Amino acid sequence: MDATKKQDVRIGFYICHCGSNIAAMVDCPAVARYVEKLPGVVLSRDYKYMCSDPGQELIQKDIKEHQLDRVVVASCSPLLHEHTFRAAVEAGGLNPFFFHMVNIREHDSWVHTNKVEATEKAKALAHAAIQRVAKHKSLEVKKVPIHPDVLVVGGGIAGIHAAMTMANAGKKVYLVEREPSIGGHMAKFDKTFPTLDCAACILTPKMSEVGSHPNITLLTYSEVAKMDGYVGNYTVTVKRKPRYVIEDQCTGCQECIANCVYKEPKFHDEFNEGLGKRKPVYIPFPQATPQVVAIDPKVCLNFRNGVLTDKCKKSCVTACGEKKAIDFTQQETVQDIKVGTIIVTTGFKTFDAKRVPQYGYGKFPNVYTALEIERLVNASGPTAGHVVMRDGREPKSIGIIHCVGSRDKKTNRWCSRVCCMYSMKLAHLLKEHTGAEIYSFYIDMRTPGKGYEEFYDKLLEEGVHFIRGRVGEVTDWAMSPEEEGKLVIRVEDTLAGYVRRIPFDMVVLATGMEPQADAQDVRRMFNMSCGSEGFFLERHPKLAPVSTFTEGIFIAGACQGPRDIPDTVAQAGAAAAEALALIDKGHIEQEPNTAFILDDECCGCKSCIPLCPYTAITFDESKKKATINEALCKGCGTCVAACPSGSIVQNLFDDEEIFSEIDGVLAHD
Amino acid sequence: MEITRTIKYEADRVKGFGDEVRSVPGCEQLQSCIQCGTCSGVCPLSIYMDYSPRQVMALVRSDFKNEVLRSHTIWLCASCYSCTVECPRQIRITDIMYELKQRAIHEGIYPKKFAIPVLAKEFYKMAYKYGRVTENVLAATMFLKTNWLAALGMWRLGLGLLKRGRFPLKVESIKRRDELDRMMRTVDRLNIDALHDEKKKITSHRVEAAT
Amino acid sequence: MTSEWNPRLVAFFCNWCTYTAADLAGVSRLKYASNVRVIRLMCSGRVDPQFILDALAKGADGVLIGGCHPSDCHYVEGNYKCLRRFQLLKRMLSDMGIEEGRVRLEWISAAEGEKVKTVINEMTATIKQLGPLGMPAKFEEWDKEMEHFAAAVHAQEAQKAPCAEHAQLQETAHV
Amino acid sequence: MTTYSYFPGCSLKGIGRAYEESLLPVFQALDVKLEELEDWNCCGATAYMAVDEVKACVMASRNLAMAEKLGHKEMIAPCSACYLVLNKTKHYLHESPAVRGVIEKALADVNLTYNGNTPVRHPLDVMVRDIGLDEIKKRVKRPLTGLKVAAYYGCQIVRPYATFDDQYNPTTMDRLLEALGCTLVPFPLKTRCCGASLTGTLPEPGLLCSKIILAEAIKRGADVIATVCPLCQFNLDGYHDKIAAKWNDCRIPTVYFTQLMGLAFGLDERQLGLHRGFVAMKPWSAQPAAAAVPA
Repeated sequence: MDATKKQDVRIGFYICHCGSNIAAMVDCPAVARYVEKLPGVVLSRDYKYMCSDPGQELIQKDIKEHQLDRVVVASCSPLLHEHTFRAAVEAGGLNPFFFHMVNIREHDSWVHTNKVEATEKAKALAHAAIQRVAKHKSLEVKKVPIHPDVLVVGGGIAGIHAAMTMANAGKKVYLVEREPSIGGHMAKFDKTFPTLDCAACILTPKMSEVGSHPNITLLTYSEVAKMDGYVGNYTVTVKRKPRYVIEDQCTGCQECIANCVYKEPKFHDEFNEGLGKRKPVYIPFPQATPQVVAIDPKVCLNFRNGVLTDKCKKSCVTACGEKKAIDFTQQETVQDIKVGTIIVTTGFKTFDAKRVPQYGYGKFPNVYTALEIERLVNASGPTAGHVVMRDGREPKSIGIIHCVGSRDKKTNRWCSRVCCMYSMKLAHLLKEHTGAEIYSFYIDMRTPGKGYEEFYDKLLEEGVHFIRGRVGEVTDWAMSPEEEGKLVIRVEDTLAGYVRRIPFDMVVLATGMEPQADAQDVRRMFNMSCGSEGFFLERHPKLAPVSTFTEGIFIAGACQGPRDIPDTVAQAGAAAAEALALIDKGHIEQEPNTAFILDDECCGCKSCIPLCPYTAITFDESKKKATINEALCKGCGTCVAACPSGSIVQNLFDDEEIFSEIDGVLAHD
Repeated sequence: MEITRTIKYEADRVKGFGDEVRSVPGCEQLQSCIQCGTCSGVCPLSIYMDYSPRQVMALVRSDFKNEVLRSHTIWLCASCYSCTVECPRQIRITDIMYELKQRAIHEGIYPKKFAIPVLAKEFYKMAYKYGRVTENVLAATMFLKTNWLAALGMWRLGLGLLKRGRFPLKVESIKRRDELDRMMRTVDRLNIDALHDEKKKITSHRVEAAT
Repeated sequence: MTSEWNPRLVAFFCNWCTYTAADLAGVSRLKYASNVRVIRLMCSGRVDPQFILDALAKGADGVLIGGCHPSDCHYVEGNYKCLRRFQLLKRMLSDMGIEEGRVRLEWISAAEGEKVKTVINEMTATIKQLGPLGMPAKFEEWDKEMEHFAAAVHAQEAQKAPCAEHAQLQETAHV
Repeated sequence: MTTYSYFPGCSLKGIGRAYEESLLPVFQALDVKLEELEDWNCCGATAYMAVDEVKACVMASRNLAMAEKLGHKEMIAPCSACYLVLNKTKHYLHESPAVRGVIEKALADVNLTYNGNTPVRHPLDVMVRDIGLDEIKKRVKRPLTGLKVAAYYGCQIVRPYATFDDQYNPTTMDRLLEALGCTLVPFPLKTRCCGASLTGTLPEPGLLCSKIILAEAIKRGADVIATVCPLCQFNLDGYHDKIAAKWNDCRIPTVYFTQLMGLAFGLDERQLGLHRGFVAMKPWSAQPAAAAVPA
């Protein structure tokens, strides 16, 4: 009681049951009773759902009726609801920073199994919060203006949709794409499931809209090299690779391609998964955006090992004529862009089927990946839609193997979500194109989507054979005459209960989705996190699925996890909306956890200055003291911990607050 | 044709059997089986099995002890380890098969006159006794114990081996048999499986009760 | 409650990686020892060695610091700064006779809920073996020793020294 | 001169005599000394594991402990089953402290200790990775030019511990045989099971396993199958009559890779135990000496 008077604070404490999430493992009333007796506490309650409206109103009412000047809520993680309760405290008429939150759900009730121990832990944590909150100070939220421009990284369907949404809302968008054209994986697909509308028909109009939209600056064949700054004010360095063609001067007439010294295309065509050939000067695919050619210095005769030799007669330049679009002297350039928000839509990589050697990809020419089949059935693909195998034959029997590089602890343990559906789509298309007998080998058929199960029904009716069993191996040796010269799949038909050997002309591997090879670099660059499988981590799996832990940076599409086109587009729209919400507010509210220097105590030793990664600390020569630029400080507190004279203070995390918290967690036995 | 009832009742299960197998080091992963059939798909002997390896996993997990220990499958496993390396859940199926073989021999409920368990036991005895194994003597013992008629069919092979000097007529043995003997007795004394054996006894009673 | 002695662990987790990982452990319903008390900081760079000493002095049997993996720090390199300080502190702790396993620095990313569990369980097991640290009691003991010592000096001096000097000495002993 | 401990295993003293008879002179020709483990016992073997795993481990660990005592850095085990069981025991002792405790006590009774040292290696691995193909090429006096070989590895040196080669498509033996001048036929069944002990116990399933391998080797145009394991050799070589009676005749000689090495090194065929096979390889010495000794 004495302490109450001395500290002169009036703390209200609330412990949340969270239904049974907390109450099942923590004796909430007991904690409330324990806290009630602590110095400074004038009121201590337990309540079923603190985050609900009545819960928040309870706090507001108590602040007024009991003249509370400090509030502590013990409930879930502050990363989830700190904001909610600060707002409630503010609505109750207090400074929102006279509040502290205790995490007794994620850090207590959910991770422990002994109710007595969990309750004791909750008491200790609550005790610490009570001691800490008494030391809290009134703080002002810092408002900084937000730059209205947006950067979208990755020009697949997610990036295209996000960029279009933002641009249509009147924002200036930079869309950066690594390849010479936007379109991503979707541009390679033939049809889309379950509606079977053609991918190009729905994608290419969007692509050309992006290309001509006045609010979109399209930077293809470019990569983000660096990001600096903070939410609202990012500076991004974009590296523009030389395509040896001046974009503004190329009209896409493709005369250069026709007149290349190579009369026949003979180089690996990335867009067609190597099934077709292209020339050193090429346009990736007919509807590429921008309609600008690129020159591949690795194979162009005018280069040797990528170095310009000028040895070719350059018939392409002649063909280009007056347009003068070809420039062999082009160098890599860098460009700085200022934006307020960033949407990362870098997509996925398909699993390398060679990592599952027992299926013979790369060894048997007639084993294909699903993406190769997409090109093979595509009317604008390398065979103009005729399904012929690498040996020139048309397949009479085709086996499709699901889950290649998915649900397998030796490669990728996750389900790639799209393979069941696209395998069925390919089964349908292959049957349509070839009339072949088609077998689909699956572990579990996953069709959770609108119209997906109906699509499965349709395939069953079409007479595609579905066999439940993960294929053991694909081999080329025969046990019987009908297997001669065929690829043989050995599998247990788990539903019929027999091990079977089935001969096929063609085998298709439904490869799964993986994070991009450079996902870790991208993650570091944008200050994001990755989940254990390597996809970018969302801020909250349910409530903040397109946000990241870095304010102002959003993610959408398959860079966050395997997903299909409808989900990707929905997510891209969501990310755009989140970014818009931030921009249209006009300013960012920053957590006032910055540090400042106590002038009287600073001895001018300068030890803090090199520690700051944001160069927020400078030395004031006239005063012989360090000063911190509040606008640059991000509130890590590294300088605070290092100051030998203890003259730096971090708001919200000052020494006094933390020491009292330490004292508090140990005060209770 | 004889029609038999194939339904299984709760009484057909030996509850706890699955858990018991899973508690053996190396068999823990059993629980994560997704019944994909990869093991059967790669097993070179699955074509002769009464239950496929996948089914064995399911049966063990569901406590169908009698069915599993009586099955031919566990004895057809030639330990080629294909299933173990291919299993997408990294279940050490070969080791589980060994565990099941041990249990079957221990409880004596393997198919009688079935050569494989006999070979395993004779091998064990011979190695235990002499420290080494002389294959042809072992084979002869095995055939005499299971199917002496089959032994007659083997005379040609034996003769061939004899002619080629690959048929040692004396039983190989190590010099310090006593050493091995002492070590084995220590193991028996320590009997780390004491508890295990207790369990096995209890469950075997249950098997008897169930049969 | 079990009669067995349970160590008390204070943990300082950075907001972005380890605290989030601990949240993930919760969301995944992983189970770990209940004797850890987490204090959230924005960055492991904020961990002042005094926090650690203070925690030990106030009765913690061990201290765990959790930060982002090298090159993953939300504040670029606060975790390196923390590591540097930690190395120095370790030497000091060993001079004080505090065993190595009692104070640990771990890099735990936001995705590694599982690691939160294993580290906390490992540390609990280690410290259980080491037994209570009992710094508060030690401090008391040291205080008593000092008092004894002071008293002894006092008594000695009192016997032979004149009063003025005595007063002066008493003052020194109290400093 | 490098010395390895040598664990022959029971088969190499019986049905697999030819393996030892060729292995020892080949190593000698390569200036590598093998010191046979004194009073070694049965490895513990797979059949043993089916009865009592702990006791099988005791048997294996006596050998491992004696090898440690002998003091050479590594031990060679030519039989695939021994190789696997010894390695598996090492893993097992490492994984399970309880079993290790028991076994340490049992070893202590006979004044032995096991510290987890002394890796167990397969001779194929030692030949290619330690001695090296260059060194082997230097010893080739009569290259086996024109001899078409199917390299058959069997199961247990690549599964479950693929320590020195790819488990799907091992190539160590292919490279070794190529160095001897052989032509390797593409052989998809390199690591398929030969039937192991089933050939003796349950003839049909076991023999079918062998038959598949034999038939495929013939189909791929091989003159001879090269193997690394006494049981594989026995299964592929010993049951031709039965296989012919059951299915069709699949006669093709199956030899140890060390026998081919011996031939290429110009060692006496009789000494290499080639006469011990059921289906004999055509005497190589009778063939016209092909390309001369590589300079």
